[in-house]
Amino acid sequence: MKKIEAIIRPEKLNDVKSALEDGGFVGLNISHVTGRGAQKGIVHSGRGGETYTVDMLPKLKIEVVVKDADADKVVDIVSGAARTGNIGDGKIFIIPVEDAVRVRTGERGEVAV
Amino acid sequence: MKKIEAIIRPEKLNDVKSALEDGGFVGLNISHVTGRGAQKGIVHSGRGGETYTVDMLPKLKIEVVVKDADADKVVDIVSGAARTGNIGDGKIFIIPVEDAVRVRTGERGEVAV
Amino acid sequence: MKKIEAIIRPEKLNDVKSALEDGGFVGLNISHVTGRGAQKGIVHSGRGGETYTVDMLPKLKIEVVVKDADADKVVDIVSGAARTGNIGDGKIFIIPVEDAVRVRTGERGEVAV
Amino acid sequence: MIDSGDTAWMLMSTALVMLMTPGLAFFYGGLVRSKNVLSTMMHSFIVIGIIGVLWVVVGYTLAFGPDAGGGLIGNFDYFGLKDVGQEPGPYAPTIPHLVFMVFQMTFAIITPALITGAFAERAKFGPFLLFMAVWSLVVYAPIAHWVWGDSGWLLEYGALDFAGGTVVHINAGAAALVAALLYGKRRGYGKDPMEPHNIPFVLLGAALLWFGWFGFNAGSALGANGVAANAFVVTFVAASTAMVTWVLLSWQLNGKPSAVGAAAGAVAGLVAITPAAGFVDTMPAIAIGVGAGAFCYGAVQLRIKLKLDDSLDVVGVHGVGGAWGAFATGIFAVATVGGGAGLIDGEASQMGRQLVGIGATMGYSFVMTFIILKVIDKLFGLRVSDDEEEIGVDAAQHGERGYVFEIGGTGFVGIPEAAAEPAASEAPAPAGSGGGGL
Amino acid sequence: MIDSGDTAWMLMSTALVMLMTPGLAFFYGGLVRSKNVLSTMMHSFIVIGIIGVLWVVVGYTLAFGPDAGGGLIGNFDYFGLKDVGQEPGPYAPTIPHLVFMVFQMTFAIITPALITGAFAERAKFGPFLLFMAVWSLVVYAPIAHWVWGDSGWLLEYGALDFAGGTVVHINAGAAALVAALLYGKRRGYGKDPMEPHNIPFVLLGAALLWFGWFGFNAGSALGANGVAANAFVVTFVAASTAMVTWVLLSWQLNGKPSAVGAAAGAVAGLVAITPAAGFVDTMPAIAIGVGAGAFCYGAVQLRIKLKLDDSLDVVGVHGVGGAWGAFATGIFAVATVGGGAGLIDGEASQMGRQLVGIGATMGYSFVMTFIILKVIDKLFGLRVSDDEEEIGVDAAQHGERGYVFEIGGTGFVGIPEAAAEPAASEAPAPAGSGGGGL
Amino acid sequence: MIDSGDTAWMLMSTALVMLMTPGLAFFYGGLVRSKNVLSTMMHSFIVIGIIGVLWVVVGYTLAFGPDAGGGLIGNFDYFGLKDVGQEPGPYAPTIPHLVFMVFQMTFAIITPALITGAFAERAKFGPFLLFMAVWSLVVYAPIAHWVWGDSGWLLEYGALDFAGGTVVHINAGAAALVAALLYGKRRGYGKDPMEPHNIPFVLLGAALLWFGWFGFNAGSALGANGVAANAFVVTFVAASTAMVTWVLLSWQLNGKPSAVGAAAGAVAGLVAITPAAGFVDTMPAIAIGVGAGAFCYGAVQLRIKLKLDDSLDVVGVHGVGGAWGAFATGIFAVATVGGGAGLIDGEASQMGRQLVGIGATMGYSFVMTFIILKVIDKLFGLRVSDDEEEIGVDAAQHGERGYVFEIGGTGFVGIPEAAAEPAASEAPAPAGSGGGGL
Ligand SMILES: Nc1ncnc2c1ncn2[C@@H]1O[C@H](COP(=O)(O)OP(=O)(O)O)[C@@H](O)[C@H]1O
Ligand SMILES: Nc1ncnc2c1ncn2[C@@H]1O[C@H](COP(=O)(O)OP(=O)(O)O)[C@@H](O)[C@H]1O
Ligand SMILES: Nc1ncnc2c1ncn2[C@@H]1O[C@H](COP(=O)(O)OP(=O)(O)O)[C@@H](O)[C@H]1O
Repeated sequence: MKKIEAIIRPEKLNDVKSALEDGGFVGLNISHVTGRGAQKGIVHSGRGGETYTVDMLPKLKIEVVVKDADADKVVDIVSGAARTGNIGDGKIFIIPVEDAVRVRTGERGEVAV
Repeated sequence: MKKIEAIIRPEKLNDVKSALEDGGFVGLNISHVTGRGAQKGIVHSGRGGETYTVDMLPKLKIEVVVKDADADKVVDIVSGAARTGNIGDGKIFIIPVEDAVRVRTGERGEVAV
Repeated sequence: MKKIEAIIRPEKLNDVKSALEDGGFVGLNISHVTGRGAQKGIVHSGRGGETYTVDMLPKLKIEVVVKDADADKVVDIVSGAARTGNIGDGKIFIIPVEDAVRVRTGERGEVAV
Repeated sequence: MIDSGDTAWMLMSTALVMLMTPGLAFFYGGLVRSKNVLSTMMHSFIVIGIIGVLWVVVGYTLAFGPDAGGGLIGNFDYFGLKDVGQEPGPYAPTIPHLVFMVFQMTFAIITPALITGAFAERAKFGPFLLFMAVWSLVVYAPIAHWVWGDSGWLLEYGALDFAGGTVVHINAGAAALVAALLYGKRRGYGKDPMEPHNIPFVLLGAALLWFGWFGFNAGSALGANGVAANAFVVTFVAASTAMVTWVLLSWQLNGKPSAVGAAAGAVAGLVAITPAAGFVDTMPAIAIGVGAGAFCYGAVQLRIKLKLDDSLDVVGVHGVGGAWGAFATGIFAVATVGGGAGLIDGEASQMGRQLVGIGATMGYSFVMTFIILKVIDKLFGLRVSDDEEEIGVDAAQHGERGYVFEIGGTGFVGIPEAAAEPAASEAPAPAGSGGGGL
Repeated sequence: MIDSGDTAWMLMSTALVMLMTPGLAFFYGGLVRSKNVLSTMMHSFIVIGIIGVLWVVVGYTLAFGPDAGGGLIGNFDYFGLKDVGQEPGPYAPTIPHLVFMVFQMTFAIITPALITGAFAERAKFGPFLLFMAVWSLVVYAPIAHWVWGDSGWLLEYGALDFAGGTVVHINAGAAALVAALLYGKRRGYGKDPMEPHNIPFVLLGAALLWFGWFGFNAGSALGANGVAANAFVVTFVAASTAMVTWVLLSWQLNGKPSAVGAAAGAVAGLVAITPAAGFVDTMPAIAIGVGAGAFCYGAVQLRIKLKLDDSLDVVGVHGVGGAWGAFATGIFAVATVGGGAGLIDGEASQMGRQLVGIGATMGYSFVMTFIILKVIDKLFGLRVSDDEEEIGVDAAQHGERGYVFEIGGTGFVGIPEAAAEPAASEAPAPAGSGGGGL
Repeated sequence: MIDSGDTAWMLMSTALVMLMTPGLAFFYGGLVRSKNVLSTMMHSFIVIGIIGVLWVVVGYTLAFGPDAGGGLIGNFDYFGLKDVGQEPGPYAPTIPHLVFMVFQMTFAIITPALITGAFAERAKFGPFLLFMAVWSLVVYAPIAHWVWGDSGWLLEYGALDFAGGTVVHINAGAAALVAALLYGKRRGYGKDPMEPHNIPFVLLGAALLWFGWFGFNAGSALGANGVAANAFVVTFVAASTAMVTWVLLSWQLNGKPSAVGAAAGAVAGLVAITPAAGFVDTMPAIAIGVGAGAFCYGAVQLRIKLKLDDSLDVVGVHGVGGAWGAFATGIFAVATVGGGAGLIDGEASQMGRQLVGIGATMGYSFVMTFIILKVIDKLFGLRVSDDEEEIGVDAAQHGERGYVFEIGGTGFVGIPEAAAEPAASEAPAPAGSGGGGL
């Protein structure tokens, strides 16, 4: 199995979620991260002349664990749905998963994901 | 070493934490995720007829890095403590870890976890 | 490629970020976790005699995906910058990454990180 | 002659009504998404600023200056508050003219602020400011003159509006309908969830509105007298009734008694009793409250069905609630309370006069707001760009974000402990970073 | 005859006391876990709704109607506010009867709301509503009649209660004790941490309570006079003193000066001075404040030891604070302040009369609350299910959640910058999603 | 003789000014980082406690007791409020002496609380308490005596200060400058971002301050009269004007109209109008407001350039705003408003007298605050340790944290649904954990 770890723009979440569902991939987890990359941050201003450039931007991390065979398909779905073509679109990482367990039943292996 | 990544119900946290401690596994990390799976979401209602079905539910991700030899034991402890038998109990993933470092001392390898 | 997953003290974030940047590693993700380890928690007090020892402490998780060749360098940078020498300094884990994709362009492999 | 008791009450009422606008900022601010909380709150706050200057210079004289002809608008006699001083003026014989003026200023402030709920989460700041300023002079001031001003035509005609059912609520509701249509729907409306981000703020806003409304309605008696007492009581009772009505309806029809519904219901009741407060008895106030809860709840449901993005339900609550209240005044007014008589006091024709007041206000507000917004849209554009809407109006328009909960500020998970020991004695205090126990 | 100054003050006092109940909602709401914030706040808000209707229909006449016999309860003469109008009534000669009625309504509202702290985070909404309504008529109205009503037996007997030490606080405290026992402990009580989720809200609640309490106590003089002035001052001083006392005790005994302790201490002082406010001088008010801080702090510690899940310490603060204040009135009252004399004014027997007042209130409230809750529990069940408690009462009972801090709303980490450049000029503005700089 | 209307207004004004200090707690609390919110709010709250006791015992007599000689300080005649009772005192003939005393108490409370913005996020709690108590008696009480007390030298000399421009704002501003210097910069100042963590709280604070300021300024007329009306109106207008001015400046010069700027601007306007409120007409109030917005905005920018860590801009807003207002009083006062005459009323010399008042206050406050803080620093240390600062002052000094947003309380992401079905009917209800639909 593989864990597909995708860092995406928050505003692309709904697109990515729907695309995955359409592709038959329902199970997933989302968490908030702040990321730094080539992309510039937002400038925040204070009372007077004070401004802050926030060098990190809010991103979402989507994690989907899939059978080895599905890995490329999921990568394509996510990268298609998350793309805007601008700097800051994010990354997808593919990480090996040795085993998986469904807590409810104790089943292990590919049936569990 | 292995990283045991368990997605559990938030209300099972204390049970899982205690069970791990009893089993001799103190070190761990927890983070908030929102997960989608077979389980249905909660319906939230607004002022008038508006309702939202939230298709994602709050879950906790527990990460424990352990020696290869302990991996199965930890999986059993977590899956035993987190189980309710209902849809939505969560998943456990086992991910290979190539090396570990204790920041305080710089020690590497299994002694560091 | 490797994913360097470092659990550090929140107050060390700026040091670690700068050190990584100085070393040429700009891209990274940060997320909030709460960790349990050897370190003791903070005692919180309530209205009257009630106090809570929080057995978990806020930590930051920094994730950097790098070429295989850079892994050790990043580990050294982070562990150097995050160290105070006291219990609770955190851990660094090295996890294999099979592939990476830059969403913006679709590029894969080491060029994408 | 100045009466110190009346003056004390009117000073206090003015402060109370002033507080309603920040209250509204919290009511509205809590209902939007967290990325738009500041821009939504600024809508209300900055209106206090703009109208707080405009009114003393020119708004007051347009609304309450001696009639310029036909009961349509005031002349410029009070321009820059000329002759508006510490002595009583023509509208209230026992309080300084300045107090009457500033009491009215708070009404002139909250009315445009109410409209802003219709276009929350998508308005460009500059054009919005212009809209508020122009609307205040072109729509609010004339209508205030018609209903309350020197020889105002609706006043002369006999339409009853004790504290602003037409001038404030119907007026704002009609303008909000236009604004919702012209601003257009928020991106993702009907698709993405747009849940309130901070319901305790909504409740805070409702509480401050309710508190301030005592000044709004009982202050409209212009003194600390029996009519003020009556207005105070019926205001309280109608709000309570409408809150309970709305909660029960949401329970029955949506399955759960909603906290946002409690807040919305209370406001609906306050709106509906406003025109009636100095004219009706307490038991009819219960009827007005039940009607307010039911009609406004229904209006909001209809609005949802029609997919109209009147984002914070200004039309359903203020438009419909105000209209119901103004009409109900024609039913329930009894002369023994405040001098006006309606259906139950044998004066069925009053209902007709109320309808004229409602219709005139609605029509004028609708048309003029349409023109103003169309022109501003042509010249400057009303909405932020799609990107800015996605990022959030706070960051995009104001360069700020509402909340920054820092590292360590959230997300703790812990276990309780019986002993009452201070932290330091329990943990081996590390020498370096972390101090006592961390 | 109506005095405009007295009326102004009483209208304002009523508004102030009304605001206390939302204040309480924040005080209580901040103390619970975030998943129960709305249900806890709704406990207070919805009570404003229910009692706001019940009181004008029947509650007022039960409490303040002409005595039905024996000083135990009022008759139905004021049913539906019949004969309660703009002219002064029998209780206050210089203000409209309606104002006295609505001032008392705010007391009738906050008293049951106080009890809700005992069963926060686990109550089922429907049965809770029933409890509040029944309790108001069966427990509150009679006790109000005894102490303040026409020929009330405690009034005739000579027990002193200026602004509600017995009627409001001891009464609510006794009912809270019963409720805490009958509702039972929250799941995980004593095991899981149940830290306050929003202490700034606790402080907001305390501030609004304090602010409103000026109306509660100084308004109980029923006019803007010397007694009101005295009540205002001693209220302020007792609250200040008790706040400092509690903070110092928590510092000494728990190791850290607690912010929640400051809020709780202030409320304890306000409770304790309530029965005494129109009877004691300022220096004794300091003594009352010190006592309030110390006794209530001790009571809370005892409650923790006994593992009684009176979740938000209604018994410890209102029950104990109210009893101390009522008793202290018997010690410190001097006739020159408000007419009543206690121990230091040579009237030692007053302490006995105070004890009778305390005991009668406690006993009646305890027994009747027990019966009401037992019956409701049998018929409908008091608590939510275990699952609902785990998920949170907000989602389970109200279908809402307090906060939704959106993606991007939290978790930023950044670096400051000297230059004051707008964002757009710094970043290559991407054409697509992200706009100026994102 | 006591006038009930004047008394009603002064009781209410006192309550309003009391509420300003919690308002300040939110204004300041919202501006700091989330890990320091409680300690910052406690700075204000605990001052209500300490000064609320100190003032009645000894502060009042030092400030307002019969002159002890030279117009420098009061004697001990009113020690423990001896002879301060329900009858009018020497300062206000129509209200109880106790009311005047407690009105002044609220001023004595907020003034030291204002200073705390200069050292937020780094002060040790114990030494801070000592500072507040000593400062109140050694700095505040004498200056209050000079300006408002019996035969106070600045009063006799003819410096005009209607409601506290010198006594409150310039005084606090000067002390804040000393405090910022002696406490030193926060760790990471100028390097780490120190963004406000909760801007809605900042707006809440600004709203409560504004609301309360009506009592501050219009209450300073000591009755419900024409001068109170004038003070009320100009207060409103100056705040509105300064808010708009600051927002426009931040828009022009920083690129975005800031919400924090709106709050800061409003406060700047309120500060500046304070000394002038009972002396100037409405149109000059607009000028004062524009000046306040511009000068204070500029002062804050200068402070940033100078890298002075006056963390919440007490010097820039209260010091500079107060000085501008006091000087402007010398320009715009006209005798027809409140008796004092300035430049535009032909009395150019008044500007000189105003400068003397400003200078004397600044100098005395500066020197005395320096001495007090130096001594306390020597004896106990002013700051928390570096570790404690890093962890956050809330956890370190108070053992509490502001917010605990629980698991499940945040972070949801969802989709909307058209149908209004209750949850239970949609999901197969699982038997175990999770209940209806979860
Ligand atoms: N080496 C890396 N390791 C982990 N995450 C990264 C890395 N580089 C970038 N990221 C994540 O991807 C996001 C987008 O990267 P960025 O360089 O801005 O855009 P792009 O991928 O389009 O070139 C970053 O905000 C960060 O969250
Ligand atoms: N393929 C997956 N990859 C990652 N996380 C998953 C995946 N499938 C499920 N999850 C996580 O597990 C949780 C429980 O899954 P669900 O299908 O509802 O229950 P169960 O595992 O009991 O069948 C989900 O909410 C999600 O957080
Ligand atoms: N086995 C583990 N797996 C995952 N994270 C761990 C593990 N052990 C420790 N951690 C993380 O590292 C942090 C520091 O660990 P701790 O034992 O307190 O200090 P140290 O590493 O200095 O001995 C913990 O708070 C936790 O976040």
